[in-house]
Amino acid sequence: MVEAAPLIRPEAGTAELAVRDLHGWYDESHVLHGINFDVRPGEVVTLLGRNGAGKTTTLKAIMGILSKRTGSVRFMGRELIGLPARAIARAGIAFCPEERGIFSSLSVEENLMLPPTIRDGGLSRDDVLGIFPNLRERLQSQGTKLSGGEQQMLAIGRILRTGAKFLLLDEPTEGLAPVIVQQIGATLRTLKQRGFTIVLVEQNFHFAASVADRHYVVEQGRVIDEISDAELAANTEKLHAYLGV
Amino acid sequence: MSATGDFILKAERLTKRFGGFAAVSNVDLAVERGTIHALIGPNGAGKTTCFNLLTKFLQPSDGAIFFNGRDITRMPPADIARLGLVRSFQISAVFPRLSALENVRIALQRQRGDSFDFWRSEKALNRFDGKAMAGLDEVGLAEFAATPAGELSYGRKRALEIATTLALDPEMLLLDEPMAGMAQEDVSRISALIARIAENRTILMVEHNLSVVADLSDRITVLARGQVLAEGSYEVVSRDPRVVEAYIGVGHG
Amino acid sequence: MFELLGIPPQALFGQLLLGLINGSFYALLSLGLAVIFGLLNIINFAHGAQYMMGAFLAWMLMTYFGIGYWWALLLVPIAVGASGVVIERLMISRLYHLDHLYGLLLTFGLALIIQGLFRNQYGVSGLPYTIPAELSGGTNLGFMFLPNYRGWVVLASLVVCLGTWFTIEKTKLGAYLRAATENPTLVGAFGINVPRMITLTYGFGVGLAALAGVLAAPIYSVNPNMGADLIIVVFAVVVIGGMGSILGAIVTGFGLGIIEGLTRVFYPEGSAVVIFVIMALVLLVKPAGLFGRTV
Amino acid sequence: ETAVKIGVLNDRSGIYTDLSGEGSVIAARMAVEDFGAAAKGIKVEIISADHQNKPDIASSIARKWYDQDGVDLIVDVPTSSAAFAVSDITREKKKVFINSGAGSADLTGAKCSPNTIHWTYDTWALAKGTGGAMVAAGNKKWFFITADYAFGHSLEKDTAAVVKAAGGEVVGSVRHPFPGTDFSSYLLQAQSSGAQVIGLANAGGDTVNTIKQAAEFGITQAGQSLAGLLIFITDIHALGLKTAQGLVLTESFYWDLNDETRAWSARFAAQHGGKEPTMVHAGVYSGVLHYLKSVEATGGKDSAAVIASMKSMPTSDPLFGKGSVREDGRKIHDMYLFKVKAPAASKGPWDYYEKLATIPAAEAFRPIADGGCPLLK
Amino acid sequence: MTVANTETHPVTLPADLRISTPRHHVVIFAGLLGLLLVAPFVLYPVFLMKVLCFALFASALNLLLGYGGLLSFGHAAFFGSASYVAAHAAKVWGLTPELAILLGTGAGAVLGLGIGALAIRRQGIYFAMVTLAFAQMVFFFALQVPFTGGEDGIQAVPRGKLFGLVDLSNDLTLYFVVLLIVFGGLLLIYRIVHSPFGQVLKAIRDNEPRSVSLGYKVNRYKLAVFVMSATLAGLAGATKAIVFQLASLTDVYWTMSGEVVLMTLIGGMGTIFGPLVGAAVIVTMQNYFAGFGAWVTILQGIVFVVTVLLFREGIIGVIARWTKKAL
Ligand SMILES: Nc1ncnc2c1ncn2[C@@H]1O[C@H](COP(=O)(O)OP(=O)(O)OP(=O)(O)O)[C@@H](O)[C@H]1O
Ligand SMILES: Nc1ncnc2c1ncn2[C@@H]1O[C@H](COP(=O)(O)OP(=O)(O)OP(=O)(O)O)[C@@H](O)[C@H]1O
Ligand SMILES: [Mg+2]
Ligand SMILES: [Mg+2]
Repeated sequence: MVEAAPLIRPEAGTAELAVRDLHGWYDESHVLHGINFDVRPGEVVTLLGRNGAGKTTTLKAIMGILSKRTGSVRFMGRELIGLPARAIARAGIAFCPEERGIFSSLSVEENLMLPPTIRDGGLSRDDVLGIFPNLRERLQSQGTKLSGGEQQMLAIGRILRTGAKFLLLDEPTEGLAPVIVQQIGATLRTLKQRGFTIVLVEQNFHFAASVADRHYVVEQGRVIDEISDAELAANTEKLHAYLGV
Repeated sequence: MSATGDFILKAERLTKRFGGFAAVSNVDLAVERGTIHALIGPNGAGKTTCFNLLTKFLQPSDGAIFFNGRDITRMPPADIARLGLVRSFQISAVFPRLSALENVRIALQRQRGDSFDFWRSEKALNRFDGKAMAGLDEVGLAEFAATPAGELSYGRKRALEIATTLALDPEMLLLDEPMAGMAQEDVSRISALIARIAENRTILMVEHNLSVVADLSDRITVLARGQVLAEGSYEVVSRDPRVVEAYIGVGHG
Repeated sequence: MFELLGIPPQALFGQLLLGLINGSFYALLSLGLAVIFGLLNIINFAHGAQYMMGAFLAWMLMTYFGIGYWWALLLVPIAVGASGVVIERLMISRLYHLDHLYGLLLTFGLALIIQGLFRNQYGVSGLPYTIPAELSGGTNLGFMFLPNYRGWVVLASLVVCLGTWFTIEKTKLGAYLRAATENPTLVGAFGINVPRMITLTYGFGVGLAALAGVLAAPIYSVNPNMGADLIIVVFAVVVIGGMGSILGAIVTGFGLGIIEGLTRVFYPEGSAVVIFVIMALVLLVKPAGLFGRTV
Repeated sequence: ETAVKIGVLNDRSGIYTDLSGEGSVIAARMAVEDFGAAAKGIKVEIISADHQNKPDIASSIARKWYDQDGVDLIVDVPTSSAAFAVSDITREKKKVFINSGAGSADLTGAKCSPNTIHWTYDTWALAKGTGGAMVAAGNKKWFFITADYAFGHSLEKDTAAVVKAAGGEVVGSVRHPFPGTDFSSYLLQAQSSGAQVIGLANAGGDTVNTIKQAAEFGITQAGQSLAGLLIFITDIHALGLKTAQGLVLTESFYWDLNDETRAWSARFAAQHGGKEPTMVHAGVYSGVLHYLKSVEATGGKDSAAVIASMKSMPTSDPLFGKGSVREDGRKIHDMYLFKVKAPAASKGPWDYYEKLATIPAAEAFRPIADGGCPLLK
Repeated sequence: MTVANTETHPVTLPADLRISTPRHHVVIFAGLLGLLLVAPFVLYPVFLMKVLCFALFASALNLLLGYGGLLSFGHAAFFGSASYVAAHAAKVWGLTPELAILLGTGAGAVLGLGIGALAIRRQGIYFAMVTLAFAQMVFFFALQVPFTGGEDGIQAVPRGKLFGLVDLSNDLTLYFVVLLIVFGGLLLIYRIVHSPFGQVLKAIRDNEPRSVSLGYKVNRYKLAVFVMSATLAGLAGATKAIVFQLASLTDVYWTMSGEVVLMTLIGGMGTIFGPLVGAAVIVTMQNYFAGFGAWVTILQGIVFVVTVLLFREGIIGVIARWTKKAL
């Protein structure tokens, strides 16, 4: 274990997303115990942590698909707690779940075109197929007939279309070949340049380090530390302790 | 390790077509007894499909499969598991409403043969508890023995799945991306575990985590577009330019 | 003149046509079931009762308000569909997070209640409903006398079935529906109002049942039990067609109507069970159903 | 003082609700009143239950009534299967059963019981009335549409026998599953058979549906006649005259037969929401009345004595006139052949029948020797 | 259900996880037996026998539904066929009641094997629909073949003499025989559920493909539990035929299948004692409301709806939650 780290309480204001004292439950079990963090516009922020730390749950709580949550999640000044998931999506947040969520009764193409366009400025269908050429060949197959990695590509690809500028990506590189991981890294950097804001949950630390501006460390349903990319080298020791690398 | 020619699993001209699309075509694969053999390749290369063919979750369109010299090409999946060829799933598969302990015990129970003994008390199963706990301990889940598997986090489900698979004590294990979604600490732990269990078993695994592949595997087969692209040790394969281009990418150390 | 297995060809054509008419009802009903199942993952056991409600409502409009068939054709599906919306909002919507069998049990209970209430109120002897004047009489097709009304039933059913099929399989709305079937949470997270979509779909499926009821009122006896046994046959139709598929529901509906019709000629004793026998065969050969997708 | 408990067991939720149901309770109560039981020192209590036309429910209610509730007499019980069940239990428990609602002639034939009296009608009498009279009127060629179960088969068999005996001919028959919804296919077969009469050897909803669809296909307009072998005035009421017109059927009672039936029916209708009585209701009235007379005559409710008295004493009431109860339990009276009026000929609701013929009591029912009732040996 | 907040949950030692027969089960079984031994002296024995037969029927369904995760909506087929065969054997062939019941039970088993082999090819609600459809087929069969007597059923079945010795026409004697049969059936079900076989069933219900990959022949297990359930349903039906001296279409009709599901549901699916309580409640209700015609159906419908919406665990399920004990 690590020595007790100070709780992070960043001040609000410039943040695009400000999460304060977020608690979350699965039915009866209390999983998030007061999450605090901020994401500034145009930033890539990762949530790091061991298995079961509560990273996925945090994303779900932001997205409004957790059975119960309390606290505050402000997105561009607007409170999201209490809103249904669809309203949160309409507000401009897009979510890519860790289990991918490809629909088996839809073709690859239909899967890709499914999420409605929230506003202008999303990638076009061809942009997405340009990033993930694998998909182009298989547009007419049943969604879940794709290989694990192809499904992952599809899951990322489809939310890029919506025009949402704020992405929640849960382990987007899981199960992807190294070439593709590199490609996704490049894509994320491009997106960042285009002004996207991204919250990334990652196990692949190298990947995370290659794209992110800042890292939050999650443990037992709390954010216990914040490390900026610049400080990374100085903090490897600490991170290894957190993550058990 | 040098080839002894004792192949536990052999596939010849293995082919699977989905409609007009050949997901796997003419793959020859030979896994030597007692080794860790890795199957890598870009996404959609046909690795999982190969697994499905080898364990008969899919029926090959063409080709033959031999396990311990025995032709298993037409055998149903459950029988293959009984012969000692067992797989794990890429997307994790646990018994969500059973406790972690019960998950492992179900696998241990298999050793009794098919338990159609509905007249006997389930207390007969208590004798597996020690082994089941030990199995959970090996993957770091001892403290979750009583937790329903459905409530475990993703990574822990994966760990549980491995513990369950190991409990079958199979002669040969097929692991589909065992490290996917695992935290670093678990990766090291599970790597060590795989290395340990490989001492008296054969393992065929699909894995995208190259450092794990490099550390563990004795031999590697690279698939691309359903065909074998290269085969050999990590040193050989990782320097093959075709593999670098199709799979590893230039950015990777 | 040649004969086919001892049946003159005219008679055979006649019987085929009659089978097609019955098939229209199977198709409409199994379509409604398939739509509801498709999105709510619920086997709507109340479907038979709602079909009956459709017929009764048509009768009530006529008896109490003097509103005729054509208006009933429009109003009744809307009214019964609306009752479906209420049922979905108040009851079924609470069951989505549960095992699907609860939906089956709930709608089974609803079917008992609806049928019981109508039985209490109207008895079971059946009530008269006449064929609208525009469609009375018939056409002599040479091989048979085809009541105009029955011709209309086939036509109406075909149009409704194909329209529904197109909407679900070929439009964006249909894609939402299918996606929401599998993972409503995620579709919601894409910004789509899934609950409302589900509610309306149930209403629509129920409306289809009611429409079938109105179509049936002039030719079958309007009585509280009219849907009870029919629904089981429709279940079998749906199993044969394969539940995942809208097209399967339609094609199998019509097809089985015809097969059943032929059985009535060649082996009338077997006509009650022929569909079940086919179901058993299909299960043996293709467990997912003729048009079913293996998931 | 004698306390008698009468159980009216019939259909109160199913297909026979309208022809039996609460109306039978009203009829039984009217019998008690008209008999003047209270004045004669006989205390009568009437209870009722729904057997849902199922033999198992009928038998368990009857068992409970006899075992626990002290019922002496069960009346009505439409649906033959239920009637057999009650008949068996009544015999075992040595009580009295007066059946009004059920049709099977076996109740006084092969399955007769010393404790059962079959009052109102039976399938043999219906076949005799409809089959015999139709053939006599020159309709010799018959085609049967038959419900494919024991009851339908026997209805067809009985009628075919009568038709043949009267010099007619059966040109074909078809069996439909029970219950059915679509009969058009069978009607088409009947139509192409060249028969003059289509005999409907089915019951309840099936008959109603067949008639309805026959009208749709223009069967009667094309010159064929429909003969209902088990159809009641309530069915005609449900069908409406437009659909049912021209149908020929046999009943043992019609409210509009004579002054006495009209007077009684008016009283009945007043208590029954304006609905006229069916022959089943009339039978319940007549049966209960005769039972009470026998209780009075024997001075007690000992079943054996009461039944003996019922069989020896001639019956007489305003609904069926004079009659008798045979040794095999068969009540004997006249039957009538009716034809359903065209809408134009009807003066109002329930004015449905035109009487074609009276079948005298002596001929209306199966001769006692032909029934094969084991009691008589 | 145990809810584990994983990080704070105390480490559970293997000893706590050991399987043992809970003491309260023994106590309840004993108490129940005691109660049932006295009951016929207080209540109408015929009514009690009906409750017992349905309790066994519902428990048989529960074995399949509550523990196998398979909702059969066609269990009347087994109950009814067994009832017909037993009635026919006793009445026409003149067999002694125990042989008639045995034969009926066997018929349930054979039919279960036939229907089960096809039905287990589908899961979930498809399974429910398939069983329902097959049961309807059996119903039509029963309606049309001569030996069942069509609408009339087989009536006046002699109760006969047990082993040719004990006369069963006395309700009380018969009651104790029925009690023996039903109680034995219940104990057998208890054992099946708590056997190694039962443990595998639970696993299959949870995740079928995973069970296959572990080497379990899933379809054989499902078929096995289906046949067991059908056999026990047959036992209940055959016994009922002897008790009521009647086998009729009601026993094979789909409403019967619905009723027995209702009993299981209201008592508590997947509980040992739930179906018993459910059967008692529903049979009492039917008894009490027999005079109200269509209201019986309406009431049953309401019970269905209310139970599903508010009361899903059923009576025993709720008690089990309160007392935190598996019942
Ligand atoms: N559906 C659920 N019901 C109950 N508890 C759950 C559920 N899903 C997750 N949990 C619990 O919530 C906690 C946090 O889980 P979460 O999935 O957020 O972890 P994570 O940080 O995303 O881990 P991983 O890296 O393994 O994906 C864990 O203790 C887990 O056991
Ligand atoms: N049932 C199927 N029907 C049609 N196509 C399929 C089916 N299963 C797999 N495929 C296709 O076959 C190809 C190989 O898939 P497979 O799952 O074997 O890939 P993989 O090598 O395991 O990839 P990954 O690393 O992404 O998991 C993919 O293009 C996939 O879309
Ligand atoms: Mg996660
Ligand atoms: Mg794969």
